[in-house]
Amino acid sequence: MNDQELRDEIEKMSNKLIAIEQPLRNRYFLSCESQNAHDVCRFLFEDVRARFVIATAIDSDDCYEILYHFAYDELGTIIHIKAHIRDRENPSIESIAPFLPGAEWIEREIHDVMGIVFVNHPRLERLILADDWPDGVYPLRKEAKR
Amino acid sequence: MKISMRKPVIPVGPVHPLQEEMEYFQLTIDGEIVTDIDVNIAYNHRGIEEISETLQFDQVPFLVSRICGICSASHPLAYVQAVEEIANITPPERALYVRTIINELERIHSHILWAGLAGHFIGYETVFMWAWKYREPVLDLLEEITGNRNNYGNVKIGGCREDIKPDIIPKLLKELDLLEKKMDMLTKAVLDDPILHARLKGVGILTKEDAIKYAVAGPTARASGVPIDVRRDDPYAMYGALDWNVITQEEGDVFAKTVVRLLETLEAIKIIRQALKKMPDGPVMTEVKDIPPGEGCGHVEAPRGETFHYVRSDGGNRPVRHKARAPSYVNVPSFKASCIGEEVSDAMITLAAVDPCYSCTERMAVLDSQTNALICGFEELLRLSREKTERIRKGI
Amino acid sequence: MSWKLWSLKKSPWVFHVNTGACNNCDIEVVNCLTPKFDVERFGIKLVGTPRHADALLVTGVVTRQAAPRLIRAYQQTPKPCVVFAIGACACNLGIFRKGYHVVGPVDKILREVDPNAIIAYVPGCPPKPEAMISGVIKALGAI
Amino acid sequence: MAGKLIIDLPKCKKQDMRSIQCSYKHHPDNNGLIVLLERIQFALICRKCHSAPCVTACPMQALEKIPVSPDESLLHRATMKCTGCNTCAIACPFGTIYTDLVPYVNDICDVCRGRLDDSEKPLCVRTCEDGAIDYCSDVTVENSMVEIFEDIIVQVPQGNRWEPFLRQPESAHK
Amino acid sequence: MNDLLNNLFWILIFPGFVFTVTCGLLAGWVVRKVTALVHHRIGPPLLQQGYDVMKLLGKETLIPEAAQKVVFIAAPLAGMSGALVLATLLWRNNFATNIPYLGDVIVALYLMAIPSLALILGSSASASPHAAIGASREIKLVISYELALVLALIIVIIKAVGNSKVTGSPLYLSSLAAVTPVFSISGMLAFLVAILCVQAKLGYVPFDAAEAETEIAGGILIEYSGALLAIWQLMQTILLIAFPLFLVTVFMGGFDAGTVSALLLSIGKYVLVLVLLILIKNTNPRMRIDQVMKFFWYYCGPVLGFAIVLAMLGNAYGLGWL
Amino acid sequence: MDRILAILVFVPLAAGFCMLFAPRSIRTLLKWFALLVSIAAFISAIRIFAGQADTFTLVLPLQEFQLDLLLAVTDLNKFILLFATGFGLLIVLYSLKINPDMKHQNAYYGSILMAIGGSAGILLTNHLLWLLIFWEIVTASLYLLISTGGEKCKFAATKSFAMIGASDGAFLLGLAMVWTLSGDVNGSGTFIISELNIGTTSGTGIVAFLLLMTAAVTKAGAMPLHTWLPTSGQDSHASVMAILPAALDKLLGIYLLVLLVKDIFVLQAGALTLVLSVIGSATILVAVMIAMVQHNVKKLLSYHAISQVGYMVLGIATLTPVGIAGGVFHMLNHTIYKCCLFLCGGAVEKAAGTAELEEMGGLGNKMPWTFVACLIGALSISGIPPFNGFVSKWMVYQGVIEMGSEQLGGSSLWPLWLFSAMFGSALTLASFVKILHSIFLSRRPTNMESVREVPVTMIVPMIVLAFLCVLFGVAYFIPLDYFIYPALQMTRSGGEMLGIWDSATATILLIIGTVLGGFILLLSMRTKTVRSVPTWSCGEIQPNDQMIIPGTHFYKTISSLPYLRRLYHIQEKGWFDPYDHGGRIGLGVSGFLKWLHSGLLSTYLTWVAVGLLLTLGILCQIWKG
Ligand code: SF4
Ligand code: SF4
Ligand code: SF4
Ligand code: SF4
Ligand code: SF4
Ligand code: SF4
Ligand code: SF4
Ligand code: SF4
Repeated sequence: MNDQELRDEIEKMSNKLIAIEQPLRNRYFLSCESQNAHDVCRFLFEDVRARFVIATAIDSDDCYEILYHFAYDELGTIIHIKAHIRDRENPSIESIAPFLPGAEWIEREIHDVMGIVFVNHPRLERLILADDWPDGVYPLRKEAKR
Repeated sequence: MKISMRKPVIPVGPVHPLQEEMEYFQLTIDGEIVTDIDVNIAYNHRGIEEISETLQFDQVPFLVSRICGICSASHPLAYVQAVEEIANITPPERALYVRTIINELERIHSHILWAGLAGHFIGYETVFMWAWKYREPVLDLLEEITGNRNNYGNVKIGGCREDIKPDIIPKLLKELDLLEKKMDMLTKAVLDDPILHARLKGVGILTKEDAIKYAVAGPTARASGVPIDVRRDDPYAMYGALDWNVITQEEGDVFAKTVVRLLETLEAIKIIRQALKKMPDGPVMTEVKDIPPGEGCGHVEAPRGETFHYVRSDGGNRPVRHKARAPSYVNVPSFKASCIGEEVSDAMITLAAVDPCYSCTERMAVLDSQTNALICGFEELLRLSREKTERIRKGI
Repeated sequence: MSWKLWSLKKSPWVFHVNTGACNNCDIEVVNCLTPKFDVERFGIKLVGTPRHADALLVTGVVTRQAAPRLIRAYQQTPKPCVVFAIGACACNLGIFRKGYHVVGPVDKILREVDPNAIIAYVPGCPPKPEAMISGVIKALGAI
Repeated sequence: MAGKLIIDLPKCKKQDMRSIQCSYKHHPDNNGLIVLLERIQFALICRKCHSAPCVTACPMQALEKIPVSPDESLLHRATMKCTGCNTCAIACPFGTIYTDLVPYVNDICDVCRGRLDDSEKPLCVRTCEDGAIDYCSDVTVENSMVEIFEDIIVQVPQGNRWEPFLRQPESAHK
Repeated sequence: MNDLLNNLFWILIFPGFVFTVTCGLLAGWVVRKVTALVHHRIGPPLLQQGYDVMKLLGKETLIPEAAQKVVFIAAPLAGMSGALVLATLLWRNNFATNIPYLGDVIVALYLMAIPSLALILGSSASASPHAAIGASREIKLVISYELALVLALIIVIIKAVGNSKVTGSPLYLSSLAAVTPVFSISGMLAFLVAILCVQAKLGYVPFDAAEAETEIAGGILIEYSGALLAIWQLMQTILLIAFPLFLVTVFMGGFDAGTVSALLLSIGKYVLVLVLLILIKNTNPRMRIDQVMKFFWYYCGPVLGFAIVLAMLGNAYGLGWL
Repeated sequence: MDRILAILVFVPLAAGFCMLFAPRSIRTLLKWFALLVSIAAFISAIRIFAGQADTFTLVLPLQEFQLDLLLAVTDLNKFILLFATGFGLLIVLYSLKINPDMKHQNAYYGSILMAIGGSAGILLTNHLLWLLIFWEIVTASLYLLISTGGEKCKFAATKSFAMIGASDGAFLLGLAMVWTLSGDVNGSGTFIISELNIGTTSGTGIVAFLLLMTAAVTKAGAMPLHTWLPTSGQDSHASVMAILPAALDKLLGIYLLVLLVKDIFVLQAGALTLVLSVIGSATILVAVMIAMVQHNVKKLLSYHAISQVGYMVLGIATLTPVGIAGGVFHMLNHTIYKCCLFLCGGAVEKAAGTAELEEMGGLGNKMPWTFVACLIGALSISGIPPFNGFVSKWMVYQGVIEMGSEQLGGSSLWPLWLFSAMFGSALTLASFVKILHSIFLSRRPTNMESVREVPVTMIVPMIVLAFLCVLFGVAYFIPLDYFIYPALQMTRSGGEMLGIWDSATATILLIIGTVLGGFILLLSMRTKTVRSVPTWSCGEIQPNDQMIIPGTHFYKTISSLPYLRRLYHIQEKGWFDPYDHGGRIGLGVSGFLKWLHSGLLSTYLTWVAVGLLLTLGILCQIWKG
């Protein structure tokens, strides 16, 4: 696949995406709503055969953002998918771990530090926080600091 | 026959000689066979991500080099590349060469370290001792170049802190020659030892499918036939301009991982030689004034695999969000695919084979400029010890 | 000097406890065993269980999860035992001071359970193996 | 409800800006006002000396005069270079740069966008003792006010040195 | 009464406790020193082993709450006394060859099992899962090498049975010493395998799966500390003398201290065995326990079976060298 | 006329028989009655051993059939008798508290008494036919005893009976041939043991020997007709196993074998000893390998009961004095420690409520006496010096070596026998390590916290037996001089040993060594505190039950080794079990027997009666013809 074909592949999903940005030849930023993220990731992993790198959760202005970072190694391209979770009270998103076991840990971790619930996660238990860490305190949420 | 409900479990860790770090593998066993594995990595969680957001961009490299001491060149480099991507900075070429060389030196020492530890884990003390002996000169070189044996802190946004001084270069080349000879010998010795074959071949196999599913990286992936290497796929520093090979193996067992690592060491020596030859003169720093708002990512092929950093900036001089993913974070969960069904002893070496270091499965750190401020000197140490001994003696 | 302390000085067996270090200190601890530094010259030996240990080499900040384990390891070490806080992190938290998951430096955690704990400090990030060796030797010499 | 932040420079005693609290999203330990004040000072109060002593004095070459018009240039502090040594503060003969104004860590004010409930005022407004900061959704920009950023309006002291800026508020934008 | 006093002297002073432990500490130092040299290290000082034991004796002793305390404490004692009796038996039968003392070679073989058994019971009493794994490995180790050791011993017995030089019973250690089986093909094979067995008995790499520090954190000894650990160390120290001595006695013509030259030769034999042990220890990785079993059962077993056939043929046709 | 002999045989028999039909109302008294009878039997045995009786003849009306019952005391049977009755007494004592409301109390105590009487009969009679009759009585009582375990034992009981019954058939056939063979020599056949002296050169002689041997070794439990033992071992009560398969059956089977080898037949080294040696060695190794992987205490012990028979058979097969003495001594030792072990197993089962190894652990603190007894038993059976098992095994080894050294070239397979004997010992050790670990050491599962030591009447038998283990090991010349050598018409110098084992001195030295260690320990602990700490599990706290590694995990490595895996696999499927084969080959004999043995007492008794009549009838026919 060359760069153009990759772009085409990505554009196949444009109905699920809010925006596609390509600041550099090999960097893509795709934004989508949380309910579409699972499908987009699945498409990238199974059809485009991109490699999952990691996910990042950000407590953003008015929403939680989850960034899924995928790499398309053939072209050295990194594709970031920004999923916006607008519900700040009960943030939740569909888990991608069932088809991508490599994402199991990071989702658990995000659950730990951000309190985002991953629906259908095989095992949403505490991963990186201490056993005696109080429930309901999410250190990476900005409220936690106040 | 009644089937017992109890599932015996062997705890490996958190304080276990297999690991240099705190992590907890819970091996459920049946006889000597591992039937399940659970990993707990909370021990090393230092809350780095959260603290990192309170740090200046320029301080973060020192911090991320302490995510883990072994990849202490790769993490900062990946971070710095991410920031450079945001600010659209291109460091001078010489700096890129310096980064390449330091990263490859790191790869060499890390791979040798692993080979030694692997020997240690399977009770082959001689390999351990010899490998670590060969590693020492590399550390000395690093110390001479950067000022520290580990945690070099040599990358800065926009270049490098320390240049490789010309008078070091001949010494570097000489040590590399010596090292190459020794590594050749070690590689041959390891690859030909029948007992090592018996101990490592066919052990802890991670199939290609599993490797893709668990999204593993680095030698772990390359040993399973997944030919990914950031240095080639998305060339950073000067890797694009140098001539070297990506080592892959198909078997996915511990032996394949060993082979990959040992051969990569030799490749690394090759890379350094070329880089030293091609390195142009010039400065190693560009001026960096502000970091505009934006986001960017950088990834680097650390000894254990791809190190990935994502940074978001708001235009201030601190990152808004900094995510770091170290290779072990994806390599470790693959134990579920490679360890189950192995003998306990094999499981141990399989755990060791991805060269996990948990420090990095928990990422991001804060830099505190007063790192060394409160440390007691030897005088203090002596005094404290004396006092305590007095007390003990009274207690006896 | 009692023969017990004297022989303790002659053959300190150390057990390595990582409580949240960055690996560097740990690697350097292991490095002490290797040909260049060879601590066996001083009778120092790295052992696999705190039961056999005379000294605990603690590296790294003490994280919230690790603190009880460190205490457990300390309590399960036969006394007399010397605790070495290896590295800036273990001595005073170093770079990780503000971490929300960090509960304190080694001495603070241990003094809570045993005010009489003997704790020696080896600074550095990471301390050089030479520094560790001389630290251990000097601390034991002081006993 | 997007409002505007009004900073009343004459009222500001400029002594204990650090006591104001700020609720900036991404860096909760932030004090966004300081950076705003810095920019206001550089834009409105600085005398724009030709041979600026502050620029020459800075050991890190962090200060720079950035031309904004043929005859005007604005002082700019590169956040990645300044180490907060305060040499510049001593060097400025007009006291434009206060020690508090050159923070090591540079903070951002986002005017609390998206974080305020109706009728709630930003934290800085609530914690400023002298009432030098205010927050209103609709302000009429008076003569003595400078709209220095999109959402930030500065009430300047009486005088005329900064009058040119009253007319060209946009110039403060970078 | 006199008998008892004699025995008391033999077991406590010479050639028992004091003598063997002294020699053993030295041998232990040799092991560590040579290992260090192989590693390009300097190694510990001469008295290091002694310091270690002394230090341990001075330390606090910890006993796990869930342990079977009596067994936990008694096991090292039993192990050490077994080792001690073994050493005394071997020494006495070598020094005073005319009066067989205490037991024959089969007795020696079974006495050799007592230390391992004590280790197993002690570790399994310590209520730690690692120790349990260690115990299970140790016992598997025992049955693995026991097969080879028994076969090797049978070869020796065959040799003794067919040897005309043997005057007393072919089972006496002194008569075996007269046979010197290493000077024959089958005997050599048996000797080589027996060295491996001793390697395993001493818990040296590649047969140290039971202690495997990096896998099961010290395995069998994980819970032992202080004085109890010291007793184990003493036991190992004694065994370090006893096991090679067994090989010297059974395969290499015995330890003769009659004249100075004979003494030197005997020490030479012992050192040879020791050096072989150290070399094997340092040139191999630890084997997995099932590999150990396969090695002893499926490789050593048939080889020794072949050796037995050779030895029987040798006896039948009077060919001593077979 | 020493009536005491008859009393010893018939009083327990009669008492036992009556007890079978005792009315429900007096059943609680039965055990005391049984205790009385067994004490009486034991006392009589002591008196007999002390030489107070010689012979007893019961003249039966059927003169021409030579069916007079002659009970004669020999050096061989008198000491076996002593132990047989002794075991009976201990078991009855042990049983007193074991299961107060056992449903089949009458059958249980009745058949124990019958077994005692029957064995006394077997031992004392010198008439083969009577021997057969008593033999059948013991078989029957075994059947009854096993069935007392209730429903779940039915299969086991049937299986045991079918297999032993089949071997009894062989016995019968062998007897017939003996009759004819002895007729060849003396003109008319005879069943009087002392008059028999049959050569094993002729084909029939060999067949006869093999048939009788089959009966003997099946009773003793050697391979290949051994499988009744583990099956019954798993289901029935441990005390049942202790008295019959572990003690009496061994004594009787080996007794018969010794008779066969020494008295009835004239055996030369050759094919027959080869067969015996093969059986012996194969039994040792195969049974112990199977034993190692068992999960159930009693089943494991049963396989050891099989394995140990191998030593006895092997010892006797050497035909050397020291070998035979070793074999017989091993029989004695085996009964002692195996009985002890079974009793320990029973005690543990009673206390812990299970016999599965996986479910137990850490009971050593809770049941110290049982533990000590079991430890000693385990060390004995594994042949660890200075316990008794070592001595007799050691003698067997010497027998084998002597056989080898005497017959250079002739029996060149002796290294093989020696190997299996010596290696079997190591494997035995391995499986007992597993038992000790799983039951007494290890960690205690949370649900075992309430386990208590068993009552004293159960402890006493175990401790007595354990004491005997130590005694016979440390002072092994006592049993040899008083029991074994006289029985085999040997003297200490006659049965001269190849090796040397100064057990007493060694024991003293071992004690000195331990004391020395203890002294060192005390010295160093004088000033230091000993601290109790939790188990070190690498810093993490784990639930107690997860930290238990049961002994059943120990040998999974072995059962998954190449080759052995296949072996274990086919063993699991019952390939080594002739009984199953019998079943598989169609409704053959065993199927028929299964059908007959519906488990109802009355049916069974009828069957026994019919069988006996038939036997007699056939025999009469042979006589006449
Ligand atoms: S993988 Fe992680 S822990 Fe390991 S060396 Fe690299 S950064 Fe450090
Ligand atoms: S203390 Fe300062 S000079 Fe020393 S190493 Fe650290 S940064 Fe460098
Ligand atoms: S002191 Fe430095 S090297 Fe040591 S653990 Fe801490 S950060 Fe790492
Ligand atoms: S409190 Fe208000 S008036 Fe006072 S110095 Fe601060 S901003 Fe100015
Ligand atoms: S505070 Fe910053 S701008 Fe001012 S002199 Fe110092 S470095 Fe320069
Ligand atoms: S406070 Fe910091 S910036 Fe200022 S002079 Fe000191 S080191 Fe430099
Ligand atoms: S010296 Fe003061 S007034 Fe002059 S340019 Fe600098 S800040 Fe402005
Ligand atoms: S408006 Fe909000 S962000 Fe800005 S200074 Fe005030 S509190 Fe901070």
